[in-house]
Amino acid sequence: MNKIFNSSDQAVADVFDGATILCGGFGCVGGVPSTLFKALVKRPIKNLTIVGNTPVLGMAFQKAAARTMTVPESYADASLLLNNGQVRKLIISVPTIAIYKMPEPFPIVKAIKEGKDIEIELVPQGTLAERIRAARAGIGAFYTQAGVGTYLARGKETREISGKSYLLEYPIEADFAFIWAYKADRYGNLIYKGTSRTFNATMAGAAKITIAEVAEVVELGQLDPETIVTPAAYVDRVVKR
Amino acid sequence: MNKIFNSSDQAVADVFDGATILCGGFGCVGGVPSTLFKALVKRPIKNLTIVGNTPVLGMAFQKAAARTMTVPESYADASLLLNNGQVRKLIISVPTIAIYKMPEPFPIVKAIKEGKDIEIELVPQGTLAERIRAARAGIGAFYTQAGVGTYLARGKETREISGKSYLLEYPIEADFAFIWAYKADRYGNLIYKGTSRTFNATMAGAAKITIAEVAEVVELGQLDPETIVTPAAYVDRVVKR
Amino acid sequence: MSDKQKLDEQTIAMRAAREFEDGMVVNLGGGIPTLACNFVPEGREVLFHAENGALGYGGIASTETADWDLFNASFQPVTPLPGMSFFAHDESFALIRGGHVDISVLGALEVSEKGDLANWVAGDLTTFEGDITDWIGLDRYPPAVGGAMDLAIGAKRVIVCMLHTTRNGQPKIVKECKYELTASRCVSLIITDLAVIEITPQGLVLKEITPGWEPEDVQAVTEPRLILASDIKEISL
Amino acid sequence: MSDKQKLDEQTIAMRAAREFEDGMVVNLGGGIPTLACNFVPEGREVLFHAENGALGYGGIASTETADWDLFNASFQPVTPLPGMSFFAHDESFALIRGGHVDISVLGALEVSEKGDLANWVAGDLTTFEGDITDWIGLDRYPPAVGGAMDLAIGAKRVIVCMLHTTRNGQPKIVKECKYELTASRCVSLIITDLAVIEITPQGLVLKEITPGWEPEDVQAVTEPRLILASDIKEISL
Repeated sequence: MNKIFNSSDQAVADVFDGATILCGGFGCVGGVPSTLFKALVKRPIKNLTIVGNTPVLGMAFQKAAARTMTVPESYADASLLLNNGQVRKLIISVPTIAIYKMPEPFPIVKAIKEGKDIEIELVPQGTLAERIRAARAGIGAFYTQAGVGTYLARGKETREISGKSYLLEYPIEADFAFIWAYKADRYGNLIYKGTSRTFNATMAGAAKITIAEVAEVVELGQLDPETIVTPAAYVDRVVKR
Repeated sequence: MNKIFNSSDQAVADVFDGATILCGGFGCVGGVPSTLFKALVKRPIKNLTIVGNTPVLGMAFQKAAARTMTVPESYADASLLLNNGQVRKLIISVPTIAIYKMPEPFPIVKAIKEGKDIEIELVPQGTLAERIRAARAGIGAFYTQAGVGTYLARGKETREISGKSYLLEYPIEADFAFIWAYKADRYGNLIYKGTSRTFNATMAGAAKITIAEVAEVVELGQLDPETIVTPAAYVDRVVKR
Repeated sequence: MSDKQKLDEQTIAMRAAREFEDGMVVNLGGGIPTLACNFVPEGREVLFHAENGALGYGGIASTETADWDLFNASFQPVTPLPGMSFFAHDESFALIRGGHVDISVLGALEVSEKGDLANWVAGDLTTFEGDITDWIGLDRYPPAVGGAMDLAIGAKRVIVCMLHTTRNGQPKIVKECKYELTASRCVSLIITDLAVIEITPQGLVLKEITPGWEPEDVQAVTEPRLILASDIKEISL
Repeated sequence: MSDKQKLDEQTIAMRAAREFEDGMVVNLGGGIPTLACNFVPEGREVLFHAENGALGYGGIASTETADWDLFNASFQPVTPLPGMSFFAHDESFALIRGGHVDISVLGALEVSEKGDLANWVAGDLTTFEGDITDWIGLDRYPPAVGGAMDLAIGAKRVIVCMLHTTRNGQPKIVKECKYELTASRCVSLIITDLAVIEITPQGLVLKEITPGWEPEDVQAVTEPRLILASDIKEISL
């Protein structure tokens, strides 16, 4: 058993036209699988569905938000794919963030203004995480209170349970999960680092193929079994950043 | 903030008549909060609902199953409460286990033969875990395939989702969770040990009050934040075994 | 009225922090609420929760100590504290929805007298004929729902920190929200630059007021009728 | 027929283990299936999953090395292996239901020709007029559902290991299960002391047979009609 791939190009070689991709990280610089996005943008595929909390903020935003910190030039998010015309749909919680002065429009605004045909499904962050978890966990659907009585409840089934209103939400079925992790072994066991764990650990195992970009590959047995966050069963491919 | 209680008697002092109690552990000797059960059996309360995978196998079973291992005499499970007439209902996956030669009937069999009025709600193990997790996670209800077309689907709503049949399952709302953990700090952060993590980590935070019996209390900061399994927000009381 | 001193954002956040009791789990939204992490009252230990999977983080980190792997949900680097923990995003929102956050401090565009909260889109999407793509195409600011809906329905208590009026002096505490809702009947306390107002079944109760301001001044910039608390007092910190 | 040699339980488990491919996640039920952990084919690495929250454990532990905190779901102490991990029970069944178990090896009371599985209660609860308490009160063995229903619906492939007949010689491979179902149409392969039988849309295909036995001997103790595989062979290990 050896899930280590030699390059990110290899690791994303079978991503296909129209695939749904879970994009790890939260949106902060830490925890985004930049190398996988940079590999995928080289592939001639389109009509992707991108799923994530804040996957398309882009480099300009990160530099504006970083204040005195320096964003590594190697950083990239799924806006690479958006800018490159490869995205058909976003399932997303935060398309843009208002508070920083930006030298240029956000990638999603730019894409729509250019007339690109992009569908946006806006999802409350907790519902997004739970819908991804439901896919990992084989849950057919679930009821949550988030969004009841709002625009985001449009077209959704509601149900009263113990006197409270809930919305019916379905799992997000994805083809690939692109995630980041700190360390992996060749079985695909993963550990993370601080708040970069976030959606990465949620998405691991939630797609047909989970690809982890990691900072370090360690020998089998080097990860303490008590501290492994993502068990090997959830990971299909590992590639060193 | 200091969630450490001085004794298990103190920790269970407010458990009330008719309370629903999640009972941690899997059923093996490791990971059962024995001290809490021994404290509760001294309290004059009845009509308890006991929730767990295998919470009432009893000492005789453990000795039979242990083969060459020695079961600590300090071991106890919720069969103490059952034998003592304090239990009204069991929400349970495994009431007894067939495979070992037992010197005496299982506690649940004995109780029913004695004419004790005990209701049994039998739940597939994964559904039990997920219903407990749903309570921890604020999920109103969820759909699972486990049990479809069986006796355990009786009276349950079914639904077709993407061509498959699912059962609607509700969270188990509990008053107390009695769990075991290996180490805790005074905030209530917990780590476990091996397969004794099991239902303990699932139940932590799933009841109104979570009480953790632990092998060791450590200074704040001694637990590595990356390795904490149960965050402090899920734990109300800690007592050293 | 305009020459009277209003509370600054730091002071609003400081007042909010007085609600934090020892042992509480508190989530701070972006903007003014985020500032409250610096003002935990002496002798109390509060566990700050971040949506991106942390509990028990400390104050905002300096450039020297900032770490890309230790951020709060407002994209700010924070400092580690003993007793901190990390978890996956699904667990982070299990914790929110499951009622394990004692206080959620949120910003708001509008709060209604019933405690309805509008804080995620500057406009009324409900009557908008298009979808989100159309909305953005019409040069409107893209709505970002984030975790506000989950916090609003999940936290045991929702406190709003905001300026009392819009830049144009219009009330943000209203009879009915005109902006798109985040959640209905979820807010229990409003802390502004002018007042502390509790939302009760009887209506809005004016509990505290910024020094130098009179109840009628506050009422003048508040759309619903305010009930004066019997023990109304100056905001003190 | 009765003087012919049947496979023993170890050998049935050994045959099951031949289905384990390198890198697979395998869950072993109690009884014969548990024994399969000792027979992983040379050169393959298999991750054994235990319902109580472990992945990648090794063989059964000796008394000297047995540890109360390292047990499989059949109440047996197991040994640690490099690459092992532990997780909570809810995650353990997320892993099962979510399709991350490649093979679930289960025991059975009955398997139908359609792949229906009955393995959790010796009797027909569906037509029983009472509840579980009544059932136990009538001196019937208490039903223990455990994780079988989740494994049956969740695993990518369900293999049953069992003796071909009951102690009384009655077929356990039947047209319709008389015992209460665990799940319908979930079993894909049956390995017994007499044969290896694949469940296909066309029916039960007899693929392998215990040395010394003829297809008609196996058919005689099997209720549904068996289709002989074109490449039928002796069970070899």
